[in-house]
Amino acid sequence: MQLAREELEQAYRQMKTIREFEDHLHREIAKGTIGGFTHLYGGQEAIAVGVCENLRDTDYITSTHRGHGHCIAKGCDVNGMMKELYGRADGLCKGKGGSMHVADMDVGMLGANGIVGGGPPLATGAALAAKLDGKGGVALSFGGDGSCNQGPVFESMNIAAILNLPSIYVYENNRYSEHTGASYVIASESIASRVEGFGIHTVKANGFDFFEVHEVMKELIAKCREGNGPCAVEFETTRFYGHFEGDPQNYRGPDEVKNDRENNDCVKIFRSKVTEAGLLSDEDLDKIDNEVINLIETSAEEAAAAPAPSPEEVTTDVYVSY
Amino acid sequence: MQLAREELEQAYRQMKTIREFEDHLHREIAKGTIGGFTHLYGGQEAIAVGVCENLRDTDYITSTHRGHGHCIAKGCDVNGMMKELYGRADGLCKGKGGSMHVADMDVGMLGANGIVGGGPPLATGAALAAKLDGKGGVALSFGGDGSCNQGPVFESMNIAAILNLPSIYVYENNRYSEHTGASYVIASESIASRVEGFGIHTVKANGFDFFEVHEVMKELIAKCREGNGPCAVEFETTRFYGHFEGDPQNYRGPDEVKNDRENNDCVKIFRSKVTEAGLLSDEDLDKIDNEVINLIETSAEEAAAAPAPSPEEVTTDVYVSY
Amino acid sequence: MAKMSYREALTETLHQEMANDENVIVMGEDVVGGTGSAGGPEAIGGVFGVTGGLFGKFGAERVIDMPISEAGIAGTAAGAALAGKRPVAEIMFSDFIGLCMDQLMNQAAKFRYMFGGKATCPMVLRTTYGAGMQAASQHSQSPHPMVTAIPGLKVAMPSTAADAKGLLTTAIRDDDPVIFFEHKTLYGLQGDVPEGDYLVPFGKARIVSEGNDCTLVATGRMVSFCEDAANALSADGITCDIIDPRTTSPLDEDAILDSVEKTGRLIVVDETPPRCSFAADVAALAASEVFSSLKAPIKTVTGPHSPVPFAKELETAFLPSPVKIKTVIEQTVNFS
Amino acid sequence: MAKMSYREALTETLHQEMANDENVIVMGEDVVGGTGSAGGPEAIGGVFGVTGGLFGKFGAERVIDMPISEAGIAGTAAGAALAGKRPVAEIMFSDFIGLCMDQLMNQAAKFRYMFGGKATCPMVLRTTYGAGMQAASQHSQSPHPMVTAIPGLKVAMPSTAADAKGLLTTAIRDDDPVIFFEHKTLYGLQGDVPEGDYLVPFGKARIVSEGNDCTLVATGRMVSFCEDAANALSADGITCDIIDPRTTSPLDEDAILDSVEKTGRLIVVDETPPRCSFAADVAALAASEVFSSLKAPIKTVTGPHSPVPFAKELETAFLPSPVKIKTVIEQTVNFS
Ligand SMILES: Cc1ncc(C[n+]2csc(CCOP(=O)(O)OP(=O)(O)O)c2C)c(N)n1
Ligand SMILES: Cc1ncc(C[n+]2csc(CCOP(=O)(O)OP(=O)(O)O)c2C)c(N)n1
Ligand SMILES: [Mg+2]
Ligand SMILES: [Mg+2]
Repeated sequence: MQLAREELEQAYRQMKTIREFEDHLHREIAKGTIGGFTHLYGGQEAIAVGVCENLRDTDYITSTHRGHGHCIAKGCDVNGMMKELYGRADGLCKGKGGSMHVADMDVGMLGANGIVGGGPPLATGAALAAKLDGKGGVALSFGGDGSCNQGPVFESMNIAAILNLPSIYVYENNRYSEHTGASYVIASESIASRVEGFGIHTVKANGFDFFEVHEVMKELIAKCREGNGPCAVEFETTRFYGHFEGDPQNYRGPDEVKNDRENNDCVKIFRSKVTEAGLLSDEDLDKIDNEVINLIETSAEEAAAAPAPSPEEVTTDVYVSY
Repeated sequence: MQLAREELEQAYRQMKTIREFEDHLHREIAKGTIGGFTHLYGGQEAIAVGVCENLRDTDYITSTHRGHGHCIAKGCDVNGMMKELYGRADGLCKGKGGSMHVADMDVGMLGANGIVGGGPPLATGAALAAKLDGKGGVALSFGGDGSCNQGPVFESMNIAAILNLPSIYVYENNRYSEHTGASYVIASESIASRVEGFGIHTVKANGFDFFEVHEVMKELIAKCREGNGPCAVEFETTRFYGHFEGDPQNYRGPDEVKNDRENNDCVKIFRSKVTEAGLLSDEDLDKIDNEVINLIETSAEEAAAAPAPSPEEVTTDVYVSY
Repeated sequence: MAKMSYREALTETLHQEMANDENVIVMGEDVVGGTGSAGGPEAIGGVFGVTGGLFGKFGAERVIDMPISEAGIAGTAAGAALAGKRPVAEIMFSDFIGLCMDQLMNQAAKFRYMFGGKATCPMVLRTTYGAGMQAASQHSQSPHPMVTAIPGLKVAMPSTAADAKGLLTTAIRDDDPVIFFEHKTLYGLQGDVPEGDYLVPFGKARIVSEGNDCTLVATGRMVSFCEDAANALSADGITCDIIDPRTTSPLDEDAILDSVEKTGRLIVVDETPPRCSFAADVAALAASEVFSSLKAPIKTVTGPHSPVPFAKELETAFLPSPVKIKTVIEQTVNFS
Repeated sequence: MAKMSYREALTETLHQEMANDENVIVMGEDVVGGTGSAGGPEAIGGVFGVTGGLFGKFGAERVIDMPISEAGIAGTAAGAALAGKRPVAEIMFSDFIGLCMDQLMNQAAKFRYMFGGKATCPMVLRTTYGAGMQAASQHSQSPHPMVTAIPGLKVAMPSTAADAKGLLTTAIRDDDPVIFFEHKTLYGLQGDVPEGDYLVPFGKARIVSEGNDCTLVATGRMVSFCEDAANALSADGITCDIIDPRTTSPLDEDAILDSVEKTGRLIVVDETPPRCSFAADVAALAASEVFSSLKAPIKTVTGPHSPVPFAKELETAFLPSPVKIKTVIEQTVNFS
């Protein structure tokens, strides 16, 4: 926990922002205000934030269908994201992308991705670009436990290994791909053991603890910047909500989510760690909570009131020129 | 070497048939008589034969672009194959398939395959069928070192492992995929170590020695029949000819092929082993040689003289019914 | 006849065919749902609920949850079919077909031909398609033209609950590989469905309505859009033949051409972008075969040459609509 | 002008563009050839020899031998393009496009749109296509309709050595993803090629020849087949416009439509099977836009609805030929 006060505050603010963003969507989607398929990140915040606090704007990430957390952690504008989810003209992607395609090139966020396993090949390419640029940049892909069964993901890890690319593969194992248990669909002992088979240095870590995530990633990313080639991490984690909004979750154990919310809530864990260590006070954190709640409320109100895209926009932005 | 005399003769006959088949094609293609892309199996015979001598007609194999050896070893009719390569109407595939698509459902040969990595998913499916049929059948895919970088190949191995299928993955590492060295494109220490990462029992073995191949496969296939799930083998081997006919092979070491022909010729090695052990005599083997040479000559003559398909055949056999 | 939804018709068919033939197996992501989960299997029966109840009745050997490995799923199905099974594999969204296109275009589609007519590959690949749920660019596509173009594949696209049953039964019993497209907005559509064994032959169009002035050809959700457009015009005395080909491959060319010979006018409606589309395909057919009967330009009503957008307003702008179709019918009928 | 082959024109372009812009990188299977081999790298420079000499000049960082991982190759290229590079990736045979279709259809093609116009993906995917070498079903296809159908992609298909250079230069400098089809039988074709910087704009057809009686539209190898067919008829006083669109996306609709308005007749020649094809696409365009000018049915000359066979006699039967085209021209011109 050798983080400066501002770093701790920033980390907490980011985690809390993701949490509130997702909680807001959960309520709003139930009302039918927001369309499309939405997958919430609630419960996994420590990973997105613990990872991205070690990255620069010039580093790249690719994300997944469950991408809001990664986007916020990498620095996407929350108001722009909220408007995007509401399908507004001045959403981050002009309302064309929606939840599964939030992106922001300016902060190195190469897109959420509706294709499970879609991100890692792209991150591998971004890592190739970073290597050629020679400025110590890295590219990192987030993926779920389910994504580790996709062929293109293996192909990219092999490519990153043979080309010694600064590419980092983060697997968030939240035990399920949709409704299917990870232990059933993944033949190997773990994701990590399988990735190691590619000759890629791989670590297993606790994704409930921001500090563990942060520390593990700090070391791995630093090595990657120095030209030591690709690496990977498998984080243990949980999701608080269903696979998609509307999922009744009857494939989960009777008290599984309840237990996770009580004992494995990464935001709570962060809070108790920093307060117990006397690094931040409950007041400090409550203040951030209020700021975040405010931010989300305001951004939701603005998004709700913002204008929809005009129908002609349907055919713009297909090409740079055509 | 606990093989009966007839088994030894049969093994030798098969290896020699492949060798002569390929040598004939090598000469013939140079003359321009045979069209298309042809990849010769010469040098790798011990693997195809050592594997397939352990299989039944009701077991399945899938093959590769370099498929003649697998086809002959699995029991495809040599005359039908020869005619197929000459593009004749009564070729094994009516002249529609050619070298890269020889197949014979009657002997469980599910096809050579022009797509590198195309076979393993199919073999996995055939293994699923075999498992459901419950008669102890197995399915086996052959693949080159280059094929182990294809995503669908990984996907199938994982599927076979989670479903505990009687599926066997044979990798013939002849050091090259086309002109590229295996050590460069395969990130892991070996193919075997990577496959093991999928929780699949994997063996490395010497593919120059028929007896080693046969023994290793005998055990693996037997276990597979008993329901122990998938397994894999990486065989060390070499190809005597270029990647395709016409390949000048300047990516190979100066004396590499010469050395392989002298010291790693699996047919020669078989011959000296069985004669030294007094299991078969030179006369026994010479007799087989002559029979094989005769067979190939006759089949080539017949193929050359056989009628071409009639043009209307271009649109038949697309569907069972349409 | 029983009243049921498109979804229920599909589920019933799967139950019937699995009971009829033990070679029929079902496989895909979450087709059981919950395998290996804390709550146990059969949590969901497919994300759209189509495979519900199969696991309970036919067990884990024949109803198989698969990893997220589309190429592996399609390849395993193709291999099992080559080895005598009748797999019904599910690719959750047809947008993911790009991940298993090789297994379809180079393997399943070509076995029979490449192997000289000596192999069969009786697999069905069920998949959802279509826009209308704000599912955005990667979950709203209609890639049926891509597979219709591939010799060796058959392509079915039911637009009613009855056809859902009849075409799926035919698909499962067919000895060739079939790509079966289910429109995600139609799952709840109710209709009368024949009980027991019910087969709708491939390559035989459904004549949805008959008229004199114009032929409309459409599949899936677009059929009802055409009906709405035509109904809105009947007051003006304009009547249309509406033809739902049901299968784009094989295509009932005769039904289409006979109709165009009668009406002299053709409009093809499809929700894909326009290029190299099924709409263009049908238009080209008529322009070649019944040219002399044509009284007006052949028109297509399709999405624009752009991906499917997320925002409701944009998605609506992307899609054909009864209003857009009606306008084109009027222009075509009034052409001179 | 310099006399050189289609292959040499492509090689020269790659050399020029790599020298011009350090963001241009080349990657694919055996594009160096021999990496990691006993004989050392630069053994071959692509199995068709197109990337020869690049490794020696630009080194291993920018000329990259890749594993047999088509999805990985296309995905890596798309990601590198998103991050500012201009990758020129090679997929050895376009038949393998099914292995990387997701990276093309759902990733590269859609970034710009999904991300609200804020991303660019300036990648080129070079690939070979076409029948005529007895390469059989999995090495002879022409899947350009599949990618022409996808909004967000551009598709180029040079038919001459000059266009090979001009279109590839344009492709590499273009900010959108381009699929670049090289016909495997044309690599040896000689032609005059402009020296230095030479760009052929996308969406601008080449008017191969001018005539009055019929419009022929064709790309790639089929262009010369059309020329042969037209030449065989000139003695009879029948003359044709031959139009090579050069890029199927964007398509020079004006050139095609202007010509059909003049001739009143259209034949589209392509070597794919007929369904949902580029031939159907062009036919549908004309049937919609210049109906009143048409004097005869619009015909397409394509392969049949079957895979490409191996045997020489069958492959010849599969392909369009000057003789088949000539017959269709005669029928069209004599239609009444
Ligand atoms: C290629 C592809 N296949 C299937 C899906 C449908 N799908 C969406 S999310 C998902 C599960 C993903 O599981 P995991 O990778 O563990 O991520 P998580 O949802 O747990 O975050 C599936 C199957 C998809 N979007 N893309
Ligand atoms: C999907 C695919 N990619 C590329 C090729 C071109 N190709 C044919 S064989 C080959 C090399 C295969 O190497 P390996 O698997 O080691 O088999 P070997 O040729 O050594 O027997 C390549 C790249 C192909 N046929 N299919
Ligand atoms: Mg998960
Ligand atoms: Mg090899």
